[in-house]
Amino acid sequence: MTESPVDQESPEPVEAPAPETWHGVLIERDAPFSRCQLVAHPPREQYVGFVRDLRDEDQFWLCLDVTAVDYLTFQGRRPLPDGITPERFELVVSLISAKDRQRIRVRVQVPEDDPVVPTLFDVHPGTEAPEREVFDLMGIRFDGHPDLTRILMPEDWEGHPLRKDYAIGRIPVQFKAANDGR
Amino acid sequence: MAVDVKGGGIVDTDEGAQELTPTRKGMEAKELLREVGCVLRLSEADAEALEPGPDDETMIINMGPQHPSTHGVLRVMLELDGETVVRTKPIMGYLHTGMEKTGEDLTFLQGPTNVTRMDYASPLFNELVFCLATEKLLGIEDDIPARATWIRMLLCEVNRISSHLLFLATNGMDIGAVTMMLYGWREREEMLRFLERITGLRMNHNFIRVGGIAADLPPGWRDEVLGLMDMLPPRLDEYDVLMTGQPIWRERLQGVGVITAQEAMALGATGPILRSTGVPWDLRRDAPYLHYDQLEFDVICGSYGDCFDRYAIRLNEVRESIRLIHQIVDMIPPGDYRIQDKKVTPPPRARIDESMEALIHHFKIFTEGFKVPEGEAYAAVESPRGELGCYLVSDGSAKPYRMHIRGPSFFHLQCLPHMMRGGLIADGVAVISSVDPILGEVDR
Amino acid sequence: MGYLGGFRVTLRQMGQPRVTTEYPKEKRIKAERMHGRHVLNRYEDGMEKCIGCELCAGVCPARCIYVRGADNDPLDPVSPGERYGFVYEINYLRCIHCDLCVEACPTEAITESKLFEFSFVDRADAIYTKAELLVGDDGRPQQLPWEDWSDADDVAEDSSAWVRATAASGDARYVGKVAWSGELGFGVKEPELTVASYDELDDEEDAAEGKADVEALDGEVEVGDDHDHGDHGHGAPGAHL
Amino acid sequence: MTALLATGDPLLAGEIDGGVILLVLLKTLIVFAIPLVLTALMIWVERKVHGDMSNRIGPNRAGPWGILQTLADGAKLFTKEGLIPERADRLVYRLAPYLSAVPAFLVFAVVPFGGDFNPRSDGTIDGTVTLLGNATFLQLFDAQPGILLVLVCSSVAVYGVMLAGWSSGSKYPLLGSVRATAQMVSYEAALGLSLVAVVLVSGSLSTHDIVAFQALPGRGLLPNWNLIVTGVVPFFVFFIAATAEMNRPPFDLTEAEQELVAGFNTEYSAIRFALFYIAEFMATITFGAVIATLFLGGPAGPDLGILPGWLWGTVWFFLKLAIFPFIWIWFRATLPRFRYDQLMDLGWKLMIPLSLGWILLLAAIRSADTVGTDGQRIGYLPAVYVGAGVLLAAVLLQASITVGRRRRELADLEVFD
Amino acid sequence: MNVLAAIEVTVSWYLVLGAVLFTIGAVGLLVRRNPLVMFMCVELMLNAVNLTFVAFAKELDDVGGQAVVFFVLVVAAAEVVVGLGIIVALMRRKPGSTADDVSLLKG
Amino acid sequence: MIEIAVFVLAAAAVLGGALGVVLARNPVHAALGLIGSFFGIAVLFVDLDAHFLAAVQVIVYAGAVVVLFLFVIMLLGVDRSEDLSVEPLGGQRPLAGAAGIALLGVALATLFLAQGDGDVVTGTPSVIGSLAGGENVALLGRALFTDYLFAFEITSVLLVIAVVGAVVLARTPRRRAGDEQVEP
Amino acid sequence: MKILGIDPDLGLDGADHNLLTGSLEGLVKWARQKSIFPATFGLACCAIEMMGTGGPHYDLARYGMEVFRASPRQADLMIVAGRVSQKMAPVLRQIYDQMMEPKWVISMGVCASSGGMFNNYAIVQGVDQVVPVDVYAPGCPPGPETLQHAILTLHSVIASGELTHRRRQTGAGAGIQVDQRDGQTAGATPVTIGSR
Repeated sequence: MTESPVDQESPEPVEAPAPETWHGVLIERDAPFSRCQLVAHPPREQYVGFVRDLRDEDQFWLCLDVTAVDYLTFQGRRPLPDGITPERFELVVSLISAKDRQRIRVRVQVPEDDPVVPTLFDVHPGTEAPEREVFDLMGIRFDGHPDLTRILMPEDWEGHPLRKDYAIGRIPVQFKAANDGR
Repeated sequence: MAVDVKGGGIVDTDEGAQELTPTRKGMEAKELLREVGCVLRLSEADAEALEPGPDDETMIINMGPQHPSTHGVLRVMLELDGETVVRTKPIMGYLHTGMEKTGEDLTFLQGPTNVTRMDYASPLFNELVFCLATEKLLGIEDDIPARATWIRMLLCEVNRISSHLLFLATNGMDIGAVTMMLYGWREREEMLRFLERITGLRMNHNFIRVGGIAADLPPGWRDEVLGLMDMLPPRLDEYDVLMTGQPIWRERLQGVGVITAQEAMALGATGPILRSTGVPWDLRRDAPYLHYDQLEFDVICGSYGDCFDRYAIRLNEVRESIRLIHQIVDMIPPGDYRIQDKKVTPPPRARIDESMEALIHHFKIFTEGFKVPEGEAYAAVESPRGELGCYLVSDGSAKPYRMHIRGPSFFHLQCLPHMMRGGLIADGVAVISSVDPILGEVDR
Repeated sequence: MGYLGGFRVTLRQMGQPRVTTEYPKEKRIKAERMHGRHVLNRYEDGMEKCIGCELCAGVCPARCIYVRGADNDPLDPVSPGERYGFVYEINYLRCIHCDLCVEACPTEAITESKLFEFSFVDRADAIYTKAELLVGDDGRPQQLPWEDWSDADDVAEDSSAWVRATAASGDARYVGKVAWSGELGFGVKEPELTVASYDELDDEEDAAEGKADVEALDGEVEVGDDHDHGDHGHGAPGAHL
Repeated sequence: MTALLATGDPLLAGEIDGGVILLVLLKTLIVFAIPLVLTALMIWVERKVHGDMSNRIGPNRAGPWGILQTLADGAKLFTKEGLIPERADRLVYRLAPYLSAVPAFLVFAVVPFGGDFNPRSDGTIDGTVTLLGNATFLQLFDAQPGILLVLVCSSVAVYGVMLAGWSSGSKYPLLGSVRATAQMVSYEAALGLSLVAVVLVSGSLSTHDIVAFQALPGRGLLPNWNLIVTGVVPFFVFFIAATAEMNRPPFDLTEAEQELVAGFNTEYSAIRFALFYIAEFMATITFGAVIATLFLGGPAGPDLGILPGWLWGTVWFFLKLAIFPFIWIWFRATLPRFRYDQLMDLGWKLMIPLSLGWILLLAAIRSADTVGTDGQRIGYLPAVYVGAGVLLAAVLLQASITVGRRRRELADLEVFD
Repeated sequence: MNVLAAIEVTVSWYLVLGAVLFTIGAVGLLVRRNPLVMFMCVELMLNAVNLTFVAFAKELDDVGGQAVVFFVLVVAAAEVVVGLGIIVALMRRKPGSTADDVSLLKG
Repeated sequence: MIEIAVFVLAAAAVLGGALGVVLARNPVHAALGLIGSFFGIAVLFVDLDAHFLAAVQVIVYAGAVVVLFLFVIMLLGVDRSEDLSVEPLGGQRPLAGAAGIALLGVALATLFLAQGDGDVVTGTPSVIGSLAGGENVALLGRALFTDYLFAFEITSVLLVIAVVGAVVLARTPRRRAGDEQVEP
Repeated sequence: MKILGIDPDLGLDGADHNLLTGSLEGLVKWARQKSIFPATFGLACCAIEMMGTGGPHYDLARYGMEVFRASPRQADLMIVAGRVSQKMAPVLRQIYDQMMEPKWVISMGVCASSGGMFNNYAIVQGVDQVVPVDVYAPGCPPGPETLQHAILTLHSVIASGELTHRRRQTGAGAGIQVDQRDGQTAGATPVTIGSR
């Protein structure tokens, strides 16, 4: 394991950066796409272990957020470090370290045909609700989650509204003179 | 730095983050959460179908979604043994507004009108965090005029006071102090009127915009805000007499709804809930945004993690905000209040008449908005309820590709089962109230 | 004696003046910037300001504005330009009064009045057509049956033009510059007395400098023809708090 | 016949003629009307005073100063649609509101609401006034067990609340009624015990006699009110217990909106709800009247001229009565609500032992003046013994409560570790 | 009417009433299985006895009968407290239990 | 006249209530019947010059005993109606009826056969005191605190024992949290 | 305002056709206007303003309305304050059904009235699809004055309405039925509205 990168001073831009790893996971620290935020790209299998390592070794005690992005219509142009295959869904986890208030964003690629991710519940029990939300709105399932049901939408709702192929469901606004002419 | 709230007054202690020391190494959810069994994992449909059998000792009762103490439309499914709460399940979604989806349909220019309606008790924070994230995406976060930043801070602190007053009012109501409710509204109304004079609306202001604020402060604002800050302290002292010093009040809240620092952090709690457990975690100090690093203020901390601590923290945070506002008022510099970036800010009205280019800019910004470079950004502010975050992904168009708001209340609701277990129904009410959930932010 | 302290607090309040505003009888003083229902303004000669450009409709987050432009009849023009707003409707069951339309309007045709005491029994009433939105011949907004406009005399001339005055730009140099044309019945409205940002400077020197800046700017920037420069000088520093 | 009408009222002692019957009817009417009118006023006053206490106006649109607000409420509720929930026990559901409302009226029958309690020229106090040629008490019914009727009514009133909650057939009302039952039964004990102190010093159960006793000249400038004679403590116990009995804040757990929606009356609407509403507020009037009678001398008070002498009793009575509703309003405005266990603790661990000990002490002190069988005054020595005993008991009780609490807390910790 | 006017309520009336009440209580005690209702029947029987005592006290002009009733009241209260305690204990063990299940409390 | 009416009404309440207790399927209705019965008896007490006892009857029986009954019913949730059509023991009801009739017969026989001349009550007034003269309450109080003092004190002991017994009975052993509701 | 069916300005001339029935009807209507118990039914932002209206500065108590009833059985008025989500709609309807006649509904704020700016899958586009609405208060959120205006409007609705059976059809609301789930981005042509 390398020395914890968060201990270092502000990252200096390096020409052709060598892929940097932390706890065996590829990280980016100065990617312009992420606005120079420390980002980790663990594969699905390593993801829970990585977050656990962060918690145990580097005091990332607070898991602030779990959300997901559907990159359906933004597929090709999105820059990802080498070795990471872009998938349709991306799970985004925000953590903050109690040691020096360093934030890290963990981005996990989740394929469309098998949208299953192991749950973070055992590491950070506080992810229970946001994982349910991601399941509800984005349709990513969490393996091992204690209660994976819809949280925001009615239980019998069909579809996952935040997916890009789900219409916003707008109805026409009512006006008086709308039907005459045009 | 940490402040003891037990005595009612502010006492400086050097206790600090005593609860932070134990490491969480290797502690999984099952060991950490002393009562994993406090969460009622029963689907709503099953609960409906549940007929009380003859052998049931417990009964399942639904608090909400329309219940006076659930602050809107939270529904709490309680398993009761007599009047003692055994397991709890907070059920949300009754106010799911699809704001994240709508946010993808609105331009960055219209964005604040959308997000401001999330945490409706502190709308300016929502606008602020959205704008901060957008500015990060635009790469202009360092170019925001100082005046705009200070005004943002002023408004946010006023908003924090009004939000905490709302809490004090509803908390009073939930514990049965009817008059406190009315006093809270009385003071809050003054705050709202001040905000209305500045922004034109009492709530949901749409005032903090990407690149600055919508308009300058009106004349007389300084006297007004200072007047408000003079009006508040004696009123807060009255609250102290009415509630903090009231033995019934203390009995009702002290030792109720206790949560430890470890649990709170594990459950993702921030803000007053985390601070009540003794963790001096305040983004304004720990991850300074705007110009909070130039100000002097205390982070109010509790030590027991009970409802009383959470109440006292909020009450004393009002005092801290007053202190902050006094400093901010003196710091607001002259200058622009919006970034002078043609891309982001519409041209001055007077320039439209004189310059064709300005007119075109005007049209472009208002019809299609401004384009934001590809990327992702997360910004966080310390809202009255805790860390309010905004995660934005832009695909280079004028509309966010994905907008996600991390609402603190959403996480705090997970603490409910742990806080409510073993208490009476009345304690449960106090706990819900002390979490101060705003459902608009939970359900978004 | 913790039990008894609270009694003193509540009893003391009985002696204090009541803060209630008895709404239908008396109304609280309305904030200058308050957002009420919209009006469509007219020029001093009675022409409509709206040119049917649909900017307001486009920027509205609630999409509650419906505009359809039409070409002016050159013989009997409705508005000074080529086009005018033929249909103009606002659905007040959607409008969130965010004021973006006012900011967007290039001719300050649409502004928000101070009227917000209205409610509908019928949904259809909530859709205001152009005939209802347009100011009357005295330049004052029309009062519809379901609107309470008992304080019209005080607030009729106020509109949310403050945003127009500052023009959404934040450019301190333009603060207080009047940049719109006169309105029917009221003429050229004064800009809101905002704190001209340079006035905040502590010492007089800086203030003078700032003022000089503004004046210099006035010189080089050609602002619209019907602006009252004198007012500006009086409006900004004099209004300092 | 005589047994049924056993009363100290001189009106019924003599010949019963038309005048007497008319007088009885008149008094009945008054006793029915007074609480009703006062209740309507009380509701209005409560809303107004509470408004004042929070810098508001309060109701002011129904009639002048909103004084007809209660009438409007009543008329509206009267014409509202009633409903019996599907799961309700129909019979009991219908019965409950009346069980709640009727006792509230009945209490007023034994309360003397007037009378001339100033000593006659021969030094006696009879408290009668002469109306329509008959000397009478201004009191509908001076029953022998007198003040026990108050306890009877308050114990019957429990049923209204209890059965209402049960019969509604849903959970919140049931919880409310269980709370109400426990609360009212607990506080009735304290209520009764503090009543004993009054009976002890007054030497009679009859309300008329109790008032007459208090009309006696007191020591120095102090009136001979039971408030003073019994040593204040029973008054406070009675007052607090009464507050709890009628579910006024801070004891309004049975209908704590924040917790139980509307408690026992959640499922009630229209006229049946109005009955509960009236009963609740009428309780403030009747209990105010009872406390005034028991502790503040009721209608006893000096004749200050201006008015006819017999009217002064009534004036004094209503003045004294008015104090308590105001205090209850003040309570509502000021105090947060108790929690269920705190309420029980207060009742069982403080009020009941306190009033028990006080009775013992009071009895011992009073026995000091008694002449024993040997012709000697008993003296204060027994009182000292009793006092020491009561003190010891109090210390023991406190100790046991503390130990119990500590143990419970320890057990809690164990459970949750 | 004359017939009615001639009739006087004598003490026998009360005694007969007491006897009937006692019988109803006794039959109820034998018939019902719900321990709570059985308890109520016992109360009925006690009241029948009380009524008889008071009637005798009146007839014999002796306050002793009333004093006994007073004691019966106290005893009844004590009995209810303990009895209900037992029932609560019983019902806690087996909800919906009847009087036949009292043996559950053994051991 | 009035006395007859009072007696008949009260007796009807007493008997109706009693029948209600025995016949009601729902324990709460049975309790209501019990209250009715007690009220009737209280009225009869008044009729019999026992004012104090009448009040105490209502306070103790209606105000405490039946409330306790109802409280237990609600607390335990045993308010479901009992099916009276099922007879748990064969022949129990006829036998109970027979026993009841026999009991009634014996009681009435004792009443009416004791003496032939219609005066069923015999005996001499005790030395304790006459009911005549003075107030009922004072008489009763004097009797209780003089001649019956010993009995009175014993009842207080009885009450204490009852309270302690009830507390012991109703106490549930503290359950440990680990025993229940482990994650399903 | 008429007291007992008699308009104080007109004296007996203004009395209704039959003094007895007229005055009774007047009394009932007067009572219903002066004593409206609102249900505590807050949803979102508007609920905060609704409670603020109950606060000292505006004081709903003046209309006799400070008696917010938590139990719908005792409430006369449901102020739908805030956006109604698809998940909440059935609950809303249930609460409405639990209210006893006569009952009124104020749709407070644009979100309740029409979905407001949240024209999407999650929000019921107008609460009048679920319950019949008597008064619509515009604004987001409506200020306290707007709400009070709506309440005064409601008073006049009560005064002019029928005494009994005021709402024969309680099944649907305004009759606007929109299937939202497959709704796509706004069409070019808005629809005209049905009215109540």
